[in-house]
This record gives sequence, C-alpha cells and structure tokens, in this order.
Amino acid sequence: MNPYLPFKAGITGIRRETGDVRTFRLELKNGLPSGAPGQFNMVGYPGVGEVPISFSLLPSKDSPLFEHTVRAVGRVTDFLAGFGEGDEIFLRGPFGRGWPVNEVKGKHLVLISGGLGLAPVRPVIQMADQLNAKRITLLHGARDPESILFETELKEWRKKGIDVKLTVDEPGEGWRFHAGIITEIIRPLKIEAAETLAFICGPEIMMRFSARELFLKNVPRSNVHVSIERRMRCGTGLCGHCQHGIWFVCKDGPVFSYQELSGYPDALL
Amino acid sequence: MKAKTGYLGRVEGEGALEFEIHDGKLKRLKVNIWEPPRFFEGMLVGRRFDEVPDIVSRICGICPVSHMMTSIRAVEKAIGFEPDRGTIVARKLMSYSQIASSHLVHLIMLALPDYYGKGSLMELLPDKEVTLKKFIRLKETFNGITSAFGGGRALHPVSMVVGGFTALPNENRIRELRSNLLSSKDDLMDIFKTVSGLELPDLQTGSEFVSLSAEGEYAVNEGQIVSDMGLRGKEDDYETLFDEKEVPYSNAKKTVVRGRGPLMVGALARIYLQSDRLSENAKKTALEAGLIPDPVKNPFHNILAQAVEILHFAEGCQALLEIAKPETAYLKPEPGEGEGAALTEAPRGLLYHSYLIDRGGIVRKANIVTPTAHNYLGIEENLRRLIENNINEPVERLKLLAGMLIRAYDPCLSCSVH
Amino acid sequence: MTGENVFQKNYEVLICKELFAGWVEGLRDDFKLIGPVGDGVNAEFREIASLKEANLDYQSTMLPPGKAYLFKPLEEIVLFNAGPGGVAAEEPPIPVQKQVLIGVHACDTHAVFYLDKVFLGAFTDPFYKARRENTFIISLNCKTVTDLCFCHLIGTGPYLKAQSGYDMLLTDMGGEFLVELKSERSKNLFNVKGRPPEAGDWQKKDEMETRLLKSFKKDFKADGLRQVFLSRPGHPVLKETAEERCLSCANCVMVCPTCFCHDVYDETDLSLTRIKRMRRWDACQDYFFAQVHGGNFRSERQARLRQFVFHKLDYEGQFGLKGTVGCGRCIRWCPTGIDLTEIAEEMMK
Amino acid sequence: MRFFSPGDRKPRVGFFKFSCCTGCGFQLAYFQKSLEDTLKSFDFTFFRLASSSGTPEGPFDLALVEGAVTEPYQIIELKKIRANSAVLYAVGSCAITGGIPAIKAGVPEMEVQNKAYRTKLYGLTSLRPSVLGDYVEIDGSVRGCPPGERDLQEAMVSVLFHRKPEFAGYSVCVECKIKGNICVLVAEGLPCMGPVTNAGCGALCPSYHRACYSCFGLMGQANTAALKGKFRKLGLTEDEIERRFSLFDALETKK
Ligand SMILES: Cc1cc2nc3c(=O)[nH]c(=O)nc-3n(C[C@H](O)[C@H](O)[C@H](O)COP(=O)(O)OP(=O)(O)OC[C@H]3O[C@@H](n4cnc5c(N)ncnc54)[C@H](O)[C@@H]3O)c2cc1C
Ligand code: SF4
Ligand code: SF4
Ligand code: SF4
Repeated sequence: MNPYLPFKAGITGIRRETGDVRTFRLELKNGLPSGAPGQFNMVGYPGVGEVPISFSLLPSKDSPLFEHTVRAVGRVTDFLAGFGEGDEIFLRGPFGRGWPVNEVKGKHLVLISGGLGLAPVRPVIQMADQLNAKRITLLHGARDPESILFETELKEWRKKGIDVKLTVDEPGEGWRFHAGIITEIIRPLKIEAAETLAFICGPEIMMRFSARELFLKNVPRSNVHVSIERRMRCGTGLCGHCQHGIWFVCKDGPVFSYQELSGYPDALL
Repeated sequence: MKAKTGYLGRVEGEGALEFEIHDGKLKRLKVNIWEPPRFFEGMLVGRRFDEVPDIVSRICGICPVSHMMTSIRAVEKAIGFEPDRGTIVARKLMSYSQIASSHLVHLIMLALPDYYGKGSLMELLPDKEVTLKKFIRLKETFNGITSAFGGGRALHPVSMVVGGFTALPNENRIRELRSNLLSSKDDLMDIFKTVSGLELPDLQTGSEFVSLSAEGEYAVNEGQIVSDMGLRGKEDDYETLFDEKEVPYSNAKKTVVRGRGPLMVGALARIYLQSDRLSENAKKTALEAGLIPDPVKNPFHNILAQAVEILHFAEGCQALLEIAKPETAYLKPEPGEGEGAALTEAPRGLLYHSYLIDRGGIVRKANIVTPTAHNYLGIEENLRRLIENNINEPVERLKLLAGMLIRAYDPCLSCSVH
Repeated sequence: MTGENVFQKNYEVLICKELFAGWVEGLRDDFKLIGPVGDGVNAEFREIASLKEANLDYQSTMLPPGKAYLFKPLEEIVLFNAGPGGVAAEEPPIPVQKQVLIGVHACDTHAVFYLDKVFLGAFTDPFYKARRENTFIISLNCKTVTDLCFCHLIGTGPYLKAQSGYDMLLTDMGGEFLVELKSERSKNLFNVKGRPPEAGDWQKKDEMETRLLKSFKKDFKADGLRQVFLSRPGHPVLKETAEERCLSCANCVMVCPTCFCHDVYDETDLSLTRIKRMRRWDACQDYFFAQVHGGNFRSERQARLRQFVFHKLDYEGQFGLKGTVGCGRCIRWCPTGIDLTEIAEEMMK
Repeated sequence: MRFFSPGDRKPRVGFFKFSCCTGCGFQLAYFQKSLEDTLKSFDFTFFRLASSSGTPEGPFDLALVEGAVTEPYQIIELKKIRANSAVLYAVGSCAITGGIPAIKAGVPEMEVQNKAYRTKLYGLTSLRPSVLGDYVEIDGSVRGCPPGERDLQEAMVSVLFHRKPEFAGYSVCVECKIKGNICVLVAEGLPCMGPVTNAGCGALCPSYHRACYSCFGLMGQANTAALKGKFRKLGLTEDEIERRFSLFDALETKK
C-alpha cells in the first residue's frame, strides 16, 4: 500500500473555538478511523499540502466521528479554515507515538497545557474513566479568557472528577480564576513526586518552564512527557524534516519523555 | 480637437500617441515614448567583454537573441576573434527561430485583435480557439529550437556566449526539433492564411527601405547595408551613413539616413530588398500576398511580410538542422583591445551595436541603435499621412487606424529607449 | 536484501574479464544496465549498452549509484484528478523496470543498506521497495583509494565484507575477475563456468587488500565522538567553519549516499485538473528545512552544519548504523572543501 | 471544491511594468508552457502588453509587477496598485533584486546618463534604482530573469486556490544536483554563483556547462563572503569578483 495516499474525510460539523481556531468534526468516507491519544493525522488538501494535526477527539465505541482543532496560521491551515460543513478534506494517519496512557494506572496524572496545546490532551481526558488514575489534575493556561478552548466542556470534566485549574495572562472583567503564567499554578500543586506522571503540551518555552517546576518537586525526568512540534512532510519517518537528535518526531514521537530528549541541540527544551 | 491614447496597448513598452485636429487640419502629432530609460550604454562601460551579451539581452524581452547576437559579433570583432563554422550555424538557428517566434506573437497576440475590433486575443475566444491552439503549437516549435540551442530557455538564453556555445543539443534533440518543424507545415500555412485574409488599410510611405543584404542568402546575422534609394555600405560605415537625433518629448532617439529622411526597417523592407533570396515556398506566398513582384510601399503590409518570413525561417531552420552538429562549438576568447561594430536583422529590423574595448577586456564605450529608433521618425510621418488621408473619419476611427499603423511596425519601445 | 539468508561459500569463481563482460551483455534483454562511465572521481553511473562503455577502474562518482537509482531525486508519489465530481487520489505506477548496477564500491553498497533501514523500516516506501527488488547489485572491491576516502575507519571498505544485501561481488585480479555470488537470484542468473579459486588466489586478494589499506591518507578517530558532541555542541570550530566557509548550498548532503531527506510539495496545473504530489531531495543545510510556523529550529548556519556533522558521525542510535560510509563525497563536492572529519578532530582536541 | 472552479468568476489579474525589458510579461503571455490555461483561467483586466482594453484602476485579485523602480511616478503608481490588489507579487529580478537595471546604482547618476544621451532631455527623471519591496508590502516574489516556470506557475495557482504560495528558497546547487550535473565550480574551477543564488531556473547554466551568473538573485542568507573567498582561491581578481556579484545583485553589493 502506498502510505502517501490520503483518505477523504467529510466535515460533519465545525465549531468556532476562538478567533482563528476551529474544531472540525470529521467522518472517514471509507473505512473506520482509529487512533490513540497524542497521535496525529497529516491533514490537508490536494494542491495545497499536508500538515500534522493532533486528534483533539478520538473515535470511540459510541461514535466513529473524530475531531481536529486547528489554528489558522499559514498556507494549509488558512485553507482549511475556509471549509464548511459538508466539504471534504484529505488526511492520512494515525501517526506517531502518543501519550503513554498505559502507565497512568494508579498514578497522579498531571495534564499541563498551554493555548492550543489542550487539543492533543483532550483525548486523554476523553478516556479518563478508563485510565484508572489515582487522581487527574488539568492545568491550563491561555492568553486571555476568550481564548480558552473547549470552555463548555470544562464543567463536564470537573464532573468526571478532574481537578481543573485555569490561568490567563491577561484577565478581563469577571475572571474568577488565576491570572499569571502557568508555572504559578503548578507551584502550589501538592504531589507525590514518584507517583506523578505529567503530560505537557504547549509552546516549547512553556513546556520547558512547566517541566522545570516539576523537577523542582523531584518528579523524575522519565515521568515527564511532552509533545513536541517539528516540521513534517511525510509523517512516516522518511522525509527527515522532523529529526531531533536521533529521533524522528513523527514516528518516535511526538510524545517523548524528558529523559529521551535531553542532550540534543537545536531545541528550546 | 485633441486626441490622445492614454497608453498604447499591445506594443512592447510604454508609449502614447497624441494628435490635434483643428478645422479639418492635422496640427500636431507625436508619439511619446515614456518608457523609462535604463542607460545601457552607460551601464556597459566598465563591464568585461564577455558580460556584454548577458547584459544587453535584458534590453528586450522579445528579441533578446538579436541583442546578444549583435553584441557578440561586435565584441568578437573588437577583440579580434573568429567563430568556428559550427558556431555560425547554431547562431543562425538562434536568430531564425527567434524571428519566427517574435513575428508569431506579434501577428496573433498583438496585431490580430485590431482587425476584429477587439482589445485582446482573449476577447476573440472562443471564436479563435483553433488559431490559439495552432499559435501555441508553433510557438512551442520555434521556442523549442531557440531554447535547445540557447541553453534551456528561449528568453534570455544562457549558452550563447562570446566565443560560441557552451553546449549544444544532442542528436536526439536535434532530430526531435526537425520532426516538430516538419509536422508544423499545415499550422504555418493556416497562420499565413489568417493574416493574408485580413483587410489592410491603404497607405503609401515615403520612407527609405533599409536592410542588410548578403551573397546568396537572406541576410540576418551579417551583411551589407542596402536601401531602395541606392544606399550601400558596410556595417563599419554605419555611423557615417545614419544619424541619431534626440527629441525633447520622448526618451527614444530618432534615426535618419544622413542627409535624407526617415527610413523603414523590418520584415517588409527585408522582403522588398531581398525577395530573390527567399525560400521557394516563401516566395510563392509573398507572390500570393502581393508583396512581389510589384510592391506598394504600404507599412500595413509589414504584417504580411512577417507572415511570409515565418515560412521562410521555418524552412531555414529545417535546412540548418540538417547540418547542425551536436559537437560543442566553442573557442575560448582572449581579451583584446579594439573597436568593433555589428549590424544584424532583428525581428523588427536593423540593429546596431558597437563597442570600444580596452586591453584588459573592459568596455570603454558602447553604442546601440535599435530597429524602433530606425523606424520612429517614419512612424510619425506615416501617422500624419494616414490621418490626413482620413481626416473626415470620426476620431475614434482615427485612433484605431493610428493604433493599427503603429502596431503594424511591431515597435519595441523597451528597445527604443534602452 | 530483505529476507534473504546469508549465502554459503562455494559460489566463487575466477573468470576472464571478457567472459564476464559477455555475461553482463546477456542481461540486457531483461535489465537496464547501469555502470560507471568516465574517469577518476568525476565518473557517473549511467545507462550503458555494454561493459565496454563502463570504466570499472573509476574512483568515485558525484552522485552515489544507490541513492540515484533507488531513491530518485524527483518523483511523483500521489496523483490527484480534479473534476466536477470532486477530487480523487490515484497511485502513480510502481516502477517495474529491472536494472543492474554494475561496479558499486563497498562504501556505496553499505549506503544502500542504510537506505534500506530508512525506506524499508517502520514504514515501507513502495517506490523504493519496488526499485530495490528490481535492482541487481554487482559490487566491486576498490583498486585505488582517493585522498578523501575514509571507509577504512568506518568499516565500510575498501573491500566489501558484508555477506548479504547485494547480489555479487567482483574483485579485479588482473586478467580475471574473482566473482563471489551473494544472493540466491545471482546463483540462478550467473551461469558462467570458471576456475574455482585456490588458496593462492585468496592470498593474493588479501595481499591486495592489505596494500590498499596502507594507501589511505585520511586518519581520524571516529570513536568517542559521542561524548564530545553531546558536551560541546557549541564548539567554536562549528561556528567558524559555518560563518567563514559554509555556503548553505547543500551540495554536501545532496551527494551524500545515505542522506535521505526530501521535501514533499504539490504541483498543480493551471486548469486545476491534475495535481501531482512530488518528492524532491531536500537538505538540512537549507535555511527553511526546520522552519515551522512559530520559528526555525536551525535558523543559524552553525546549527545546520552541526546537524550534518552529527548526523553523519554520531546519531548511530537512529538506525543502528553510522550515517557516514566514508566515501568522502561531501568533502570533495563542497565548494569550500569543508571536511566533517577535520571538524570532528578539532572538537576532540 | 474550495478553489476557483470553472463556473466561478475568473480571478482578475493586473500586470504592470516598470523599468525593465518586458521579458516577464512575455514569459507570462507567451513563452511559458501553460500559456493556454493561463489565458483561459484568468481575466486579465489590465495587461498592456497583451490587451488594449481594461483599466489600471483595478480592483485586482492579483497584481503582478515587473521592473525596477527608477522613476518617481512609478512609486505613486505602485502604491495605487497595492491599494487596489488583494495579492501583489513582484515578478522578475528587476522588481526583486534590482536586476540588470540596478547595475547603474554603482555609478553616479549623471555619469551614466551622459554616456547614453548627448543632450539634456527635459523628460529625464531617472532615480537610483530600487525595488518594489522598498515601497510597498509584497505577498511574494516570483524570481528569475525571466521568471522561472515553477514559481510562475505556483504564483498563478496560489491565486486560483486562494492560498499562500510556496516559492523555491534554496540554492541553485540543489537543482543542479537533482539534475546530476558534474559541478563546474568544483570539477572545473568555473566561478559558479550557484551556491548563493536562489533556485527556480532548474540550474540552466551548469546544465549547459556554464557557470551560473545569478540571474535569479541571491537567496536569503546567502554567504557571499564565503563564495568570494572561494573565487579568490580560484584566482579571480577583486574586480572580477565584484563584477560577478554586481550583475544581478548590485543593490545588495552596493549598499
Ligand atoms: C505532531 C504535531 C501536532 C500538531 N497538532 C496541531 C493541532 O492539533 N492543531 C493545530 O492547529 N496545529 C497543530 N500542529 C501545528 C501545525 O502542524 C502547524 O500549525 C501547521 O503545520 C502550519 O502549517 P501551514 O501550512 O498552515 O503554515 P505555513 O507556515 O504556511 O507552513 C508551511 C509548511 O511548513 C511546515 N510547518 C509549518 N509549521 C509547522 C509546524 N508548526 N509543525 C510542523 N510543520 C510545520 C508544514 O510542512 C507546512 O506545510 C501540530 C504540529 C505537529 C508537529
Ligand atoms: S557543501 Fe559545503 S558549503 Fe555547501 S552546505 Fe555543505 S558544508 Fe556548507
Ligand atoms: S538531516 Fe541532513 S545529514 Fe541527515 S539525512 Fe537529512 S539531509 Fe542528510
Ligand atoms: S555547478 Fe554551480 S550550481 Fe551546480 S552544484 Fe556546482 S556550484 Fe552549485
């Protein structure tokens, strides 16, 4: 099989999250979709190109539909932003190694996300019931209250027993939660270092400082997982663009433990 | 009444026509060429002799080969270099194919719409769909030759240099070019028919017809100066035979035959002066078009002459491709001191380049006179005649006629200013 | 290659060169013959009609044979047709042309093993796979070395020691070739009778190899780089070389026999009916290579040069093989002669 | 489909010319391979070279502008074009790096003029050459002299698709290697400009056994000092080196 052949997916719904971020609800035209939390698809359109986009919701027993949450920043993503319900897009996947959800059992799972970084974390929350975690904490930071993603779902997540803490850089009128950078809500967190597993996703600099906060609490490097971003053309470990040290971020990642990443140049981490 | 075209569409470069009619008399007329000057003659000073062709190529986007060719010959004369036979053959192929190609674009894209009262070829679609397709096939054929010999592109070719060609196409490619030409015969005839079927306005010019002339061949890359008024001379005599005048309202200069008046160069003048050296087929069509044996000196007929020349040069290419060899035609030129002048026939007519080169191979002086500069004065004079002959026509008609006449010359304003 | 077992000995013969050439010519009915044409280090693997056109005494080529003929510089990977009914994806045809690569040196043979790891690893590239399977590789032990060769330090030459992954190994024994068959299919294909080699022949081969090993000019310590690289990624030699000499022209990685990076882009015709998804050799030395929306991971020239040096000399963990095979091409074809082994040595100081 | 399909209004294109040879215009309207599709897929509402109808006033879905800026009136026109156009691409070396017209940037203005004209023309208002990007924001550069077919096609397709373009940004050497040419700089010591020149031509010169003369202009982040050093080693004089770099990049070298 030619791994470059994309599948068609129909857009069954579009949700405008914030200014330039949209969530596309998708349905594969042929075959059944699959995927694990933290994995991504190469999403695009012929004549425009393909870019890596994480699952923000996975297909499940209840529904074959899945979601991608996309910020319009350039050639491909701007083009995607022009699509409407009923349109078709093209994708390949799922690719990559996602979050190590099998290791969560019995641990305190700390999810830390910044901005759009919440999208790849959402499938973890989606399957929270099956993880058998001792505790789940979600720390999420955004620029301002308007740019908090999936706001309507936060209540539901809290109902599931997830401890959700929010912070924004620029609070407006009526903001009830913390104001400031993400590390400020990590610091007061009470955790048992060895029993803690952290999944972090967001801008590299935010991931670096968040991880440092955890290390200060003695969380081992091998327990801190980050999802990193590199340029990708193929998604299958062949085009070479995503190489970081010995890793191909597309097939060996995008999720890595801090342990695995340390020592290689050309990263903010 | 004042009439003005804001700009001249479908000509190469920037210019406009203005005239005034008062009491049924034409008072004032000028073709204003505001094409911005780039001062090539100034820029060339201080550059090395082997850079000249690449620079002058950028005088014009439709006849770059002519500028390269003329400068190469002038430079080679200045430094005392003799090209080999293979080079001469390949150079002719470059010029022939470029002239055919340039004529094609003029006839179909620039001139044709006038005769249907339209602004562009696109507006003639889908009626002229077939013509468009043939036109594209033919341009591929001729551009194919220029680019095969010119280093991969027909526009600003790279492999034609002082000394010869840095590489030539291989046998397969040459064979392919031959067979493309062979299968273009019908298309060529159809284009000729399209053009010869047009109804051309009447006019008679008093301009002196000037072209090159060579022994036994239709002169293009080299020859003697001849005219229908008895002018005779070598290319080295050019500056004593012709004079350039600068006019305050235009960035282009006007050339005259010294002591006489305006001249006309280009396809019509060439056929007028060298019809006996046209290929058999071209001769037949020239006869059919009434360009021989008793020609009227009607500048509008220039487009007929171009159509005939396309046939002539297609056959010329065919013959040359038979003898073209894929061996590299290149001898390394050594810088030398001297002065050299060359004249060639560009698509639009006589083109002159001359250079003074110093011991280190550096250009010290350059002079370039283009076909449109040669035609400029004649264009204005003929416009005057045309309008006076039709003075009672409505002004819109006069503007159209005037535009058609200017376009018939296929002027190149970028060249004229350079 | 894939799945084939190490081949037992005893398929070795000495045959005269003319006979061998005759056999090669006989392959023409089924295979495209591709061999080295030209002299010295500027030879070129090209399609040939017979061995007469080839020069098996060539020293090196600019483009490596394996990469050039298995992983094409430019090819279509998906086609799309667009029409009123929408857009449909179509698989471009899988290459079926059989070809023989004749005279592949040991380093270049090893480079193919590296490419196998890339293109036949976690994901299989269908085009590479098809070409690989349709390619019969006749390797050749070197007779001379160039002053830039360092395969002896990497273990990839000058004599080929690998027992599988290619089809046939030639050693020039003067008037004869020592032919060693290394694949099942070569046994089926090679039907020429010759003289079985004797102890003396093997001894002669060993002596030739020893002599050759002594003629290498290059010497540097390829081991122990790991630590140096990890501890001093900002070594001044990288910065100086990058700023003063590196052009970011990418010649080094384009000629590298193991560099596999490529770009993928869409070529659309103006009628919007036909879209070709293309891949083209790409290079980490190019400024845009590691650019993403929010930044560029290797915007500095020094970082790009380092990626190249580390990827070739270190990062063995990636595929379990060294990224370099010691062919010296990146040094030779670098316009300013940047030498990754000199950089490594400087860093080790 | 999201892009202009046959039923849609064709994108309106304006083509403008400043100081240059009109070669870019001819490349688009005549020489390039997709001529038929180009003529049919777009509505050239202003294209002096190809049409006497239309208006320069716009509005345009795409404005293509060729030529260097060497006259004051061009700056005013350019700003107007920008204001009337959704997308504006600079086309050709003259508009992008200054190209050949910029050679005169290295010489005092009057000196060059006096070599070309004997008398003083009152209409002459020539300025030191400059490029489009000096005056307005451009959405992309279709490089080359003439523009390369790959980028030209990309420019046109990007408008049909309503998407951002992706132009070649790597060196000519990349294309040269893809073609498999034996490098003329390394193997023969010809002063090839390929290592610092933006790709897009398909490595024409080296493919025809000639040293690249940089008609596509310097690529971003070109290490000109390093190449000059190499040329020095090849035995070129400072003058020769200077001339090689000032043929198409005079504005860059004469800064
Ligand atoms: C594993 C992974 C998961 C991602 N998940 C999401 C997601 O869920 N939602 C979301 O909005 N974005 C996500 N991104 C980022 C997204 O891929 C980029 O925003 C996108 O590639 C930008 O492409 P563009 O064509 O719109 O922009 P341009 O800037 O025009 O990019 C041009 C080309 O550069 C490359 N490129 C540019 N930026 C990136 C980038 N950040 N990462 C990789 N390649 C890049 C692409 O190949 C692209 O075709 C993810 C990235 C990675 C690596
Ligand atoms: S070939 Fe040399 S100059 Fe060019 S990118 Fe590689 S190391 Fe740098
Ligand atoms: S990252 Fe660079 S050195 Fe490594 S394979 Fe890609 S191009 Fe070659
Ligand atoms: S010939 Fe020129 S363009 Fe080609 S690789 Fe060599 S230096 Fe680069």
